[in-house]
Amino acid sequence: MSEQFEPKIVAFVCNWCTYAGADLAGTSRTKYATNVSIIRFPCTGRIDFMLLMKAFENGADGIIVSGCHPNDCHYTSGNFHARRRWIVFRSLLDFMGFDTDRITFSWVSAAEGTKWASLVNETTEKIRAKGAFTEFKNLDLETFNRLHDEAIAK
Amino acid sequence: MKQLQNKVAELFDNGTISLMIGFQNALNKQPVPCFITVASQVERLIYTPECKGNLAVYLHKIEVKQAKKVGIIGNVATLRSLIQLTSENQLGDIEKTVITVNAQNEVIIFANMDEVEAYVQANFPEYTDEDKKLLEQLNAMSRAERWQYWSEQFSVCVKCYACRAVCPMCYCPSCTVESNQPQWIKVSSETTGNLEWHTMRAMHLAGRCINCGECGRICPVGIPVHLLTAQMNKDIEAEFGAKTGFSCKSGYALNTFKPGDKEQFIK
Amino acid sequence: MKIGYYPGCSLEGSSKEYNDSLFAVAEKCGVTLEEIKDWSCCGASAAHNLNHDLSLALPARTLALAGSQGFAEIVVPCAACYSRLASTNHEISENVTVKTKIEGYIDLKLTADVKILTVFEFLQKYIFPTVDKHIVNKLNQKAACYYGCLYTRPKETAAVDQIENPMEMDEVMVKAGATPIDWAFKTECCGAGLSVSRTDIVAKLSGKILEAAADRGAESIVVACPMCHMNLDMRRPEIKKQLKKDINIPVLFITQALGLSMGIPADKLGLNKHYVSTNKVVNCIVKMEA
Amino acid sequence: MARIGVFICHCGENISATVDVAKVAEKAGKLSGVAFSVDYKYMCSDPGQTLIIEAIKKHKLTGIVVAACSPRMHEGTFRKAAEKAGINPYFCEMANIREQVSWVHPKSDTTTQKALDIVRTLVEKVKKNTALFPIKVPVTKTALVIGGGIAGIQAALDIANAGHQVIMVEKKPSIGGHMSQLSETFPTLDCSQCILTPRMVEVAQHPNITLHTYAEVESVSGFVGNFDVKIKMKAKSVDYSKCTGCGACWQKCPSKKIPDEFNEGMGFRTAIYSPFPQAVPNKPVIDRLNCTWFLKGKCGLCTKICPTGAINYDAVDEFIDVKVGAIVTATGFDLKHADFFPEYGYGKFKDVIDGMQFERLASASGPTAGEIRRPSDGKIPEKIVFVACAGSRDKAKGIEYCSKICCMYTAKHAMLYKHKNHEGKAYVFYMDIRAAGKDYDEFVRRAIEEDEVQYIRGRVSRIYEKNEKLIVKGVDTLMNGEPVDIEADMVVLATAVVANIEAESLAQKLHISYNKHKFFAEAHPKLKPVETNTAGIMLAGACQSAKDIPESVSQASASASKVIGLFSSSELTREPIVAVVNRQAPPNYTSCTGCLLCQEVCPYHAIETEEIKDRAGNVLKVVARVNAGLCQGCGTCVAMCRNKSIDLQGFSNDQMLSEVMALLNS
Repeated sequence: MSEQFEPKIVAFVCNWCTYAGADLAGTSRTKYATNVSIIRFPCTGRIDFMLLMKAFENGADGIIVSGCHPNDCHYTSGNFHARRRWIVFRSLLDFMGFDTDRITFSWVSAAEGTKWASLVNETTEKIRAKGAFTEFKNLDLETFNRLHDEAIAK
Repeated sequence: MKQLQNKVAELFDNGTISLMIGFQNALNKQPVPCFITVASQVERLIYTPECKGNLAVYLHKIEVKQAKKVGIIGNVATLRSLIQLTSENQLGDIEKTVITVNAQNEVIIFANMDEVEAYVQANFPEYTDEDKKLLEQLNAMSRAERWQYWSEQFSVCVKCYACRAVCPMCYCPSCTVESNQPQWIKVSSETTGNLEWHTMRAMHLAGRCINCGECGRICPVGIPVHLLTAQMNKDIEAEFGAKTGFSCKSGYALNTFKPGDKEQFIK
Repeated sequence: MKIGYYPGCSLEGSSKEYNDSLFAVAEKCGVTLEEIKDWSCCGASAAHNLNHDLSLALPARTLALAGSQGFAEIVVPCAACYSRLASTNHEISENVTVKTKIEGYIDLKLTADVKILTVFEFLQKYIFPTVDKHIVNKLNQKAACYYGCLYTRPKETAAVDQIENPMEMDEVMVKAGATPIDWAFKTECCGAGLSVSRTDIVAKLSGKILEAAADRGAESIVVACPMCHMNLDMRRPEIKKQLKKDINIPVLFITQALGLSMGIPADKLGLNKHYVSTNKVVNCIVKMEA
Repeated sequence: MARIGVFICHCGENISATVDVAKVAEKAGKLSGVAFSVDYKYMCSDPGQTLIIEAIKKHKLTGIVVAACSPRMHEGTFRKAAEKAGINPYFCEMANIREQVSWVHPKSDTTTQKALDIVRTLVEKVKKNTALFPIKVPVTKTALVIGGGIAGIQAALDIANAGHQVIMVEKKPSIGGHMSQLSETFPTLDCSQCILTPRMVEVAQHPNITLHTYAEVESVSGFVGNFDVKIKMKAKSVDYSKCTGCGACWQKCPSKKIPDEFNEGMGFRTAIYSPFPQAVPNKPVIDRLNCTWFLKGKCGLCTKICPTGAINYDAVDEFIDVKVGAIVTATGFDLKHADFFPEYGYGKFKDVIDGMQFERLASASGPTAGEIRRPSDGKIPEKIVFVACAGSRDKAKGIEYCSKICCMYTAKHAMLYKHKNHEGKAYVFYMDIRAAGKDYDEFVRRAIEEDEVQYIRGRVSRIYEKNEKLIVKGVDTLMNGEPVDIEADMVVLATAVVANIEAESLAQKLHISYNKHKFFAEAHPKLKPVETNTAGIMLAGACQSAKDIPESVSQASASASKVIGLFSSSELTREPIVAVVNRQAPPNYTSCTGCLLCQEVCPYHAIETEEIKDRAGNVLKVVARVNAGLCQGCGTCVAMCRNKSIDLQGFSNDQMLSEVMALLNS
């Protein structure tokens, strides 16, 4: 049997809640999938949607975006602003037919080490089931082939 | 037509304006923008329903800014641009005289932005039937079909940035798409890069675009890019009840929030 | 502009005089009320103790009919009916799922939103503008306005501004030239729920109300609720036993009181239909010189 | 050309047990730009740090990545080490391969690979790092205390005694606040004024405290350490430099029938007045709304009488500007007032009064000289009913919260009444008795057991007058809801504690947040109870939530200590993790378009405008500028700036993008 697909997943998390939550998962030795690597931001409000696009372009199969629960933001309202942008960004992606299931948004507090662990595992499973994000990765190739075929046809 | 020309001539004579941005007939009888600086040339001015172009975009040109006293004519979409730009502090240093021609073919010269607001709010435009149809079709498609549709559209984009050049809301002196430190978007026009460019453009215009549709009209390879922002505005209005180019005071949907904003998509 | 009218059972039976006086007053001011065709029972007192859905479906049906018959507003003089219709309206407008469920039961659409007017809202809105030129008498007396429970609770559907100290009827009585008294029993319970089953309790509760009114020197009690009226007017013998004293303050419907001040004859207002004689009121009327 | 050093820590066995540290070190050494890489047992230990310092010097490293525990743990440690070695501390980054790798994954190649990925990511980040320098903000060592109640007084004294200047602003003619109105204080029953007035005098005489009574804060700008405050000095119509407070004027003033605020309307005062005998300063102001001179232009008696010619009818409101480094808000509370309880006849029946009015009746300095008499006829009540939770914990009244002090002062009131009228009967209607505090429950027990105050657990539905008596209709829930009617001579309502009526407008001036009941919001409900979200502004007393005296005083001292801490150095050092608006060559000067949409997103109002001028001083354009003193570095503005004109130091676009690229491209 062929070995199972191991998705690459990038997690964009805020320093004060989710990053600390991930640390807690560590200190309490909670084991979880190796597929997710964290990039640390001061606040979810700092997370630029372009970074998500770049992550996909560079081969991410899935993305986790996570920060403080509403009203717990270290900067009082960064996560509220982030949430609004996500709402708009998601509806744009959806309108473009982009597979929004590849992005998991979540609130994970500094006390929710176990939530972080299960979030990582669930996301990994979900993305593994979906398979590699070839839809995006192969865009340029497909375009090339299509134009090529058209040229041949002419 | 005569009425318009006389009124504009008047504006020149009493020194209200030193530059008039309007339309004239090109040789092919298509209306094209024209810039008039002396009363004697006003007979070049025309204004017909075909004059769809959004002249507000020229207000960012340094020559126009320098002219200071500027007259500008346009349809509701253009007026909405003026409102939106005012709310974004972009027209501070221009003494503008705003002119439009209403359905009854009367020339209206607005005394101030409040009047412009009132007029816009009274004649707030619907989406064109064509756009409505397209949006419906797209929304009716399955996700995969939409992805297919757009990736094919974007695959032919040549990154000429005409969509940006024609947009009155794209006034940044330097655009992120050209930034190379860091290099956000590939210079060459590959589909992924093109998709990123159009995503970014749509996000930057979401909640600011005033639906003039120029970007779609101008695209040399016929990508209906205006649908992206049109859809965004629809969603934003539905979600947050914010209208663009509606009032100089009404804020920007994406620099504010409500504690109760929906979040059922967040785990 | 036609105004809908929902009599409910009481105004066709026990409180006919309420109905008559309302129409008499309206007629005098040239306002026409049009009865909602095919209205059904509001389910008061029974339905909401038995089956919640039923208690919504019954009033909902009437509301749907009113909507489909093109009424933007309906007058509901009976406090119990008002309470049922108002709370139904509240619940279906708050909760879409309930709404659709109920629509399923009654097989009608609850599209139009129909405004439900209490009798005093109606008077305020449609009678007051023209009433002054019709007022010929001064009800020269102290009146105790009694609101009871159904207009004043729950908070969400209360028909009055201050649920603990409503003033709406007092304002009407001032128009009628009476002096509304300030008293503490405006919203006490008259025992309506037990009107038939436990007359002893009714006597006790209504007795307190009558006594309080008497203590504050009221010469008449004014109500806008058939149940209140029934208890305060009809249960005097029991109340007499309870209080060991005889209190014969007449109890009028708000529309009757206003009607008197408008010079409408007592019998047309159904003042002869009461247990406690209303002569005391009629007698202290003072003609106003034009 | 970057020369990065990578230092892989074993953390004893903690990392090396599951991650092949040697391999990571070896692979990391091959990364472009990495000039040195090594693994070691304990990087955070002294030898470990020395190893780093030596390596930096020896290999002329331009930046380092320490792959060890979480940066939340040791970032500081290693940044110091980098600094010791002579490079800017912000050229040090940490790769978290313990909490987020070795502790959560089994020993395997993938685990090692993940550790390497993270190291690579941080190597790419550190390449893009720039030298950052702590932001120094000068601190004006003067504190502004808003409100002269007990909280304000305590805070002011603590700060002043620590040797710092304090400016106190009180809107009333005298400081003292609500506490000066109280009779005795629970749970000790010592006289309120006896313990308060010495403090008031201390404030007035303290060399470090400048007191402005009859004054209000007009506007506040600036930021921590550097607030500019405009204070409105309301026209007192009396020249305090001349006035000796002899009192001749208020003894002679003819308009004597003005309801006395200090006695809660149960006594009278004159038009020129000092609110109470022990007022500080004990000098009068003229109440222009009630003074015959200002109403009719006649009288002028006080001018004739005043021996020092201090009266000045032409005085006008004046404004002074002060510079302060910190602000303590101690604006206190109000009590919910009349027409709130139509069912209780409050404001309708003379003998239904609120708790503060009872305090005045019970106070020796009050209108009845301490005898508890009915306002209506001055009779001594034989039966008195106290209603706790009059409005508090009552959704229908829109106040869900507990007013906290009522249980205690109601017990106190009942006690005081019983002590003065042994024959009298006192009843208390209550929901729950909340007497959690030192000696508090004992106090309530005493009221019940020794003073035989009758406590009835239940609410009052209605109060009305019936032949000279007040009928209190209630219910006793401990007697299966048995209705209780009490014929009382007097009723005291423990009306809800609500926020100061001007709280909202002040909060907006200060840019501090407040809850839906207009009580000011603390920065963190548990761990930052006296700070606000605006750095440099503290909270003291009941302006934050209902509080009794001990609580207000301790919170005041807490906020004072925060201020003193802030003043402990003449400069404030802040992490340079702040947003900056870029600069470019003319003609752009900056890519910022000045759309200023970013101003709205900033939680700290840190984004200001800046005019870019040419040499002639003509404004070329107005753009955004980040006030480094206010910016806390969340970066919300950065993510929403369309053309990336704002960037966040330490988490710049360049750094974050490099991280993403590096993580995904092995």
